[in-house]
Amino acid sequence: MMKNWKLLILAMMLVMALALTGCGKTEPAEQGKTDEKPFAGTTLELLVAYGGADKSFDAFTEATGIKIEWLEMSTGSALAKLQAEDGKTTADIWFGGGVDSYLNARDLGYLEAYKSPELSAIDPQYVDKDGYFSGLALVPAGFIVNEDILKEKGLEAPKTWEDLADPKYRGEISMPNPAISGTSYAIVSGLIQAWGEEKAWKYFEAFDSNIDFYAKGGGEPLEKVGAGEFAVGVVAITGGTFNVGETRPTRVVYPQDLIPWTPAPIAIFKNTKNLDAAKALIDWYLSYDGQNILREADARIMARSDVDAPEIMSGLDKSKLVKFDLERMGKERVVILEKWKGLVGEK
Amino acid sequence: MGIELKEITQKYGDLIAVNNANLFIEDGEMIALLGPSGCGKTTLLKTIAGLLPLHQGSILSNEKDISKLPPQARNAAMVFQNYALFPHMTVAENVAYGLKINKCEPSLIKKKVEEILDKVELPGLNQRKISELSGGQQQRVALARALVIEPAMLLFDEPLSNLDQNLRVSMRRMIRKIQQEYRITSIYVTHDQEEAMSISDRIVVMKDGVIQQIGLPGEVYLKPRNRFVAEFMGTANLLELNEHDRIIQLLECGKWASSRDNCPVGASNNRQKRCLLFRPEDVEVGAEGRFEGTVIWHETIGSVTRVTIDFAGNEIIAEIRNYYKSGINCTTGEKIRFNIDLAGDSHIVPN
Amino acid sequence: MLLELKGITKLFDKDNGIRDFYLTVAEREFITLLGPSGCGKTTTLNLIGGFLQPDRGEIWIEGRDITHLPPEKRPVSTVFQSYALFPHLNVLENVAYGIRFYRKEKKKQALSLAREYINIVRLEGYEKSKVGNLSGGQQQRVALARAMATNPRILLLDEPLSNLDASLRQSLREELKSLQRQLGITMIFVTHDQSEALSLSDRIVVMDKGYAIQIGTPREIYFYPISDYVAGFIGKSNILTRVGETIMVRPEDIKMAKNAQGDYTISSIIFMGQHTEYIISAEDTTLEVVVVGKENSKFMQGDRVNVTITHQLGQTGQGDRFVVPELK
Amino acid sequence: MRCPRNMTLLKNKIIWKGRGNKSPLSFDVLIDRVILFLVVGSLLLFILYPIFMVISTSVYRHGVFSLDNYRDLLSPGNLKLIKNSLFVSTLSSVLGTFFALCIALYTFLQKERIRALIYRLLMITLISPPFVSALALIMLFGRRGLITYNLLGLSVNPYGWQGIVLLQTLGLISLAAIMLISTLNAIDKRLILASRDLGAGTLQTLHRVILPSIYPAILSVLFLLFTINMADFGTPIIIGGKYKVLATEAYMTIFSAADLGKAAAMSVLLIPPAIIAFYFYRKNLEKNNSLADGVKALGGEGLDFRLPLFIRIALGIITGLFFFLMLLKYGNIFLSAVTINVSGKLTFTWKHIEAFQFAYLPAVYRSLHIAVIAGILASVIGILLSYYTHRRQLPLMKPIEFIASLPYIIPGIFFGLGYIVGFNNHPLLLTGTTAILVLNCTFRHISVGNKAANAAFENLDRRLEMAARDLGASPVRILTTVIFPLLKSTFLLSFINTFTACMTTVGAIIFLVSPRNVVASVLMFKDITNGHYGLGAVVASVLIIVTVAVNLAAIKYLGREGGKQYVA
Repeated sequence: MMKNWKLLILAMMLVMALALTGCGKTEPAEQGKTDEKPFAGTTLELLVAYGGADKSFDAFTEATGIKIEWLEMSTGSALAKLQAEDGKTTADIWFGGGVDSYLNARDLGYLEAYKSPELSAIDPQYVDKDGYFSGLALVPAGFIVNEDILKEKGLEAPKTWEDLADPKYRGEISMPNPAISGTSYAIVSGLIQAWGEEKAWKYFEAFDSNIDFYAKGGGEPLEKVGAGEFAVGVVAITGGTFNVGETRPTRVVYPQDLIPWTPAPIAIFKNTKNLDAAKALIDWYLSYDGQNILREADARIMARSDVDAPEIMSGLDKSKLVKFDLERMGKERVVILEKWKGLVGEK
Repeated sequence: MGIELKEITQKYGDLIAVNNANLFIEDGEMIALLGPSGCGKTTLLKTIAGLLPLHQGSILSNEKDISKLPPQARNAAMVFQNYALFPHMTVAENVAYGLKINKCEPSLIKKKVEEILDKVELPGLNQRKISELSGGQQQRVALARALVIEPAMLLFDEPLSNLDQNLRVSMRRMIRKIQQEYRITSIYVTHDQEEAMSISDRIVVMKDGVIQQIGLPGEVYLKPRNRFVAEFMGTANLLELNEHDRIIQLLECGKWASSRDNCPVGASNNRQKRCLLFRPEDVEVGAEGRFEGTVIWHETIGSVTRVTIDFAGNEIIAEIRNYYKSGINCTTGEKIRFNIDLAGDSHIVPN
Repeated sequence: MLLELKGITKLFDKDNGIRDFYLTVAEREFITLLGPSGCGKTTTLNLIGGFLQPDRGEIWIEGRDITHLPPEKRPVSTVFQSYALFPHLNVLENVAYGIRFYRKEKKKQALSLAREYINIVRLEGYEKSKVGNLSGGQQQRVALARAMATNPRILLLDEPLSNLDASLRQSLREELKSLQRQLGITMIFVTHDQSEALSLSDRIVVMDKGYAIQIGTPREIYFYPISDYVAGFIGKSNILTRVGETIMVRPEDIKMAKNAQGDYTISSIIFMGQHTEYIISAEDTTLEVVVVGKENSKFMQGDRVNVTITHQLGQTGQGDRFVVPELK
Repeated sequence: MRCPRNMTLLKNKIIWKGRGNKSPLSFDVLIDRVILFLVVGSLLLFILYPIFMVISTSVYRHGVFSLDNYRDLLSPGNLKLIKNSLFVSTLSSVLGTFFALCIALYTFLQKERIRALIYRLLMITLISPPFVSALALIMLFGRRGLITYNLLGLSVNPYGWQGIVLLQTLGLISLAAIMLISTLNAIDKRLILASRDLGAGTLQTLHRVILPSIYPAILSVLFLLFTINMADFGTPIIIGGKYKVLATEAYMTIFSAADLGKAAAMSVLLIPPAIIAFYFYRKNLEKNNSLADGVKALGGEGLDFRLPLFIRIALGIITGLFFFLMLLKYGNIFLSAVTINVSGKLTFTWKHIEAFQFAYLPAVYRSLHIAVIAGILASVIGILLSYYTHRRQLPLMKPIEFIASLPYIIPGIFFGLGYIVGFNNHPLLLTGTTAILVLNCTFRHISVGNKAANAAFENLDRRLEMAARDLGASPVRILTTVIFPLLKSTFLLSFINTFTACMTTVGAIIFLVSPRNVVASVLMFKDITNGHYGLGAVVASVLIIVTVAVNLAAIKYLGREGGKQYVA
């Protein structure tokens, strides 16, 4: 009896010791076994806000030998966490999401500048000029509609942003809170940049009166529209958005007047202990092969001009894309969101 | 209120807690249910109160069957071992509870509560919390709470077992006094024979759910029906009667004849073993005693000294009064002489 | 002296604790602390055992101050009220516990020693029993064996018999006393039962409200109580006031004789088996009389009797220490 | 005993005087000190320090001391939040307590077997990952709910304060009912007998004796529910729609505005009501304990106690309805795991389970791992704390014990925030490690084990330890040979409680996860807020099944040990 207890206590002390020390350790990077894969065995941690990106990770690991651990986290949350942790995240790479958060993180000094040799093939519009982040793809904003519900309510699918402010859609629209969703913020900021402050805010006021409440995650409108809780969702248009239509009566609609967008960026965290591997990852994802594989994982218009737009996105009229000043978008974030909050109140 | 129990049997699952109990309690009588723990006495009490559903048999009150009545209709009040006072009420509220339930006038309640608290010698404690009272005081509150509704029947469930010895003696006198004053039919459950003898009119001795004997305190003490009762009712010297040599010895002492008629030993064909019972006070220690034994133990409790004597392989307990002055030597291992007074009270019981 | 308590004071609050307590205990002595609940007797025991630290005063054993020694280092052992046997251990393990930790014996040796103590208390065959399955009397013996197994210089017993049936109490009382005599163990015994105290002790300490009221042999205590409190606590007593003096008489020291013109009338009879209690009253006095044995059959309720007092306390010339408080 | 056979036993007198001369710091005493130091030190470091860090974060803005964060909080918009919080919490707590009382009474009056059954069911319904109730509500009773829309053809908007109140009420009924049943069982049955004996009928007895006896417990339950509801941010996030409460906003402030100072200030604001509620809870509990003092249950006796029929029916309906709703909830979770909701119609799919298999298994293992370690640590520390505080009665332990109870009463977000700001620097750099999750889970639940141990110690004869000491055992020996063996069932009880809580917790650890140490409950939360309801439902199902299995195993083990102490 007593012996058992001694053993148990011993075991518990061991457990305690393990819990406190063992788990914190990172596996030491193994020496490169072959010249082709100098980082084989290294593990990189990714904070991911790029729906479907995980499907490309196996291909990446196969190509480079670098293993990936990842966590899906909206960029807003990730930025908040970075701040709370004083930039000391254990993650190495930030993958996708809203560019505004990247701009903030850059200004806070959480990011490592890196200009990949592959950048030559990429439209500079998508890339930070000092190399703090690079664009992986283009994410346009648009609508998803539930055909059943529209039919039931006798509604047309909205065609333009103006349409959304029509009172006939009252209570039938779901859009994420721009404070949380990068896409939503890109819409707000994009409309302001395209229409000018006055027109945009006037529009938002009308739009807001159609909204019951703003969703608290970027993916929420997709599910709610799919399940028929709402007729129209304001969303980022990616492969995932089209995928909903495979099982549900939904359809993607590109606004005919303006298409706000954001680049899906990628960046290295300053705190990384695997800088070279991280650079290798960025190089790979910006490479022709990487971009193609990523496009397969989630259908998007890729940043590389030599990679074709996916089939399902062929309907996108690139000329309608908002001419975006990303820097301005980042700088105005606090002010815009403050004003937004004043406008929508508690929603 | 006279109460009659007819062929009552109570079971818990397969366990028979009370087995075919028959008892008649006179109006105003105090009955003690006496027995070791687990003998069924508390079960019987709760059955009478209606707190346990009756398994078999019937309970009559003044020849009216009350077996099916719910407890609140039986007009009985119970005093519990741990008092069962309501901890969220004051002394006065506890006592007033039964009256309030029966929708008494507030002014009348107040008067009655005061009166009864005086009676149990607890005046002035009305507003105390229960937790602020000593054990003895709590017991009095419990008594007052039971008395105040003027029940036809008072039921006591080992009410004094949590109290100190001295308090117990004074409390039992109070209970007896009040019971006699109000002439309430009462049933008192206890495992303490002294308490039973001092408090009750009649004693019901129980064992294993079976009533062993019903009688006046003197009867159960002096004329126990069996060995169990004899031993339970106080120190008993019991000599088995199948050993002829000792019986002859006893017969020789000359005093045997008078009690012989009670139980003709010689003529006994009965296979059942029998014992001769005598109490320590029947043994007279003195130099002129007829028998001789060896002292194996003695202890003095105040003015009484008890001596355990080894008498031909049997242990006999004797009592000596004022040992220090008597000049008797009870040193362990010494021989001692004694007489057994078999006149009158000695008794033969089945083994 | 084996044990000396020198002016121990330990107060929990105004009303609870012991005050200025002196006691010396000789080798092989059996001392009883007697008093009602709350009088401080268990506190005293716990102070000796080391479970409490006194506010003031010292405790010495065999000429050494142990006041600040922790319980596990004191040469005393306690038999607790309700025994405090370890429910998760069997009888043998319970008894071996102290041998292992106090005497620091190896486990095997401890178990074999424990067996011998179990034999002393006659529990052979119960070694492997769970203590929860034993009867009260058996548990009591285990507790005794466990306490003795550390070879204590003093054995402390805290109401060890109070949880037992009356008849079992009687027989264990005898066993305890004979064990003490034969093994020569010094014992300090706590009880509120006066008959236990009188029958077992070499000396009795009568306690009240934290004070030791009287210390003496059972005989001294019973026959020469120092106050009415002691007299009342030990046995019953009648207080009588006669011309100029107050005396105390034990109920059994009053002899009654039937007399049609007697001063007293028997107002109540309570038959108690071995004795019978009578309440007799005259115009201004009520006496309690106890008749032991068979004389009881002579008296009936309502009989008139005369009384003779065969022994009394408080009479001049007797040298008795009885001090009577003011009477109404 | 008259004839000891071996007198030599007593002749080998120990030279006891030598014993006292040993160095006072013997090995055992040293170990004892080390354990004490570890317990106290860890409590200060992992509870007091993070709490202090949150408060200090809230009063510093850009490195300068300022009360701006608090000033901002007093804006009308934020006052509205406080008002909202108080409103829904009060309403949910009162309703929750009321229904729990009905269920507890109903259970109390049933026969032993049914009573045990209801109790078991309540125990199982305790195990509920957060947010899934909200999810079930939306799916069943929402705008396209299976019941409201498909069966009844209604389109009900579940978003708003009504939804929050409904879910918070339902969510805590099990916990409250279990607590109340325990108290009802602890009532001295003789009180009920006495009352009836004195002429009171069953209804009168209920009204005048039973309810007043458990009144303190009712109050404590009420306060406890209030505290939990105040700190609940998950339910309002999912079902609140535009109705916002303080806890939600604290969460959103961090995750959208990344304004730690303001979020810290908001969570500090949640503390006073929690502390006040806790104070009443404790005060009432103490009173309750003194009431339960000296209680002995009457074993085996069939207590004949029947309330009037209409009351019995009402109680029965409430109980039945509750369990029906629970059935719907769990059924819905399991159903959602294998279906897809198309405009309110369900289609079967393996998709979610496949998705789960690939990505989530490591997180589930990690959850298990963390919950087991935290369960053991929290129970051991809780018991030790109780031992040092109440049995050894060491000075200054009472305040330490209060510190240990803080994480339980303060909102989870607050505690998580404290860890993230407290442990992001050397030498206390724990960011992103599994250790930080283990520590957070452990110290958040110390007070569960501590309370269980306190209760166990109450029932454990103090003389047992006195006897052990008397027999020469040092404090450490007493721990290993008496305390731990006797508290085995307490340990197990505390272990399951902590384990269950850790498996399903989100609030406190949502800030602490990183790619390397993410756990299943957080993934589930992310899925649900991102609208991947099917995947969320799979994770929820797995969590429920694993936790229920562990609970059942523990109950079975306890049953074998003969421990009747399995009461929450």
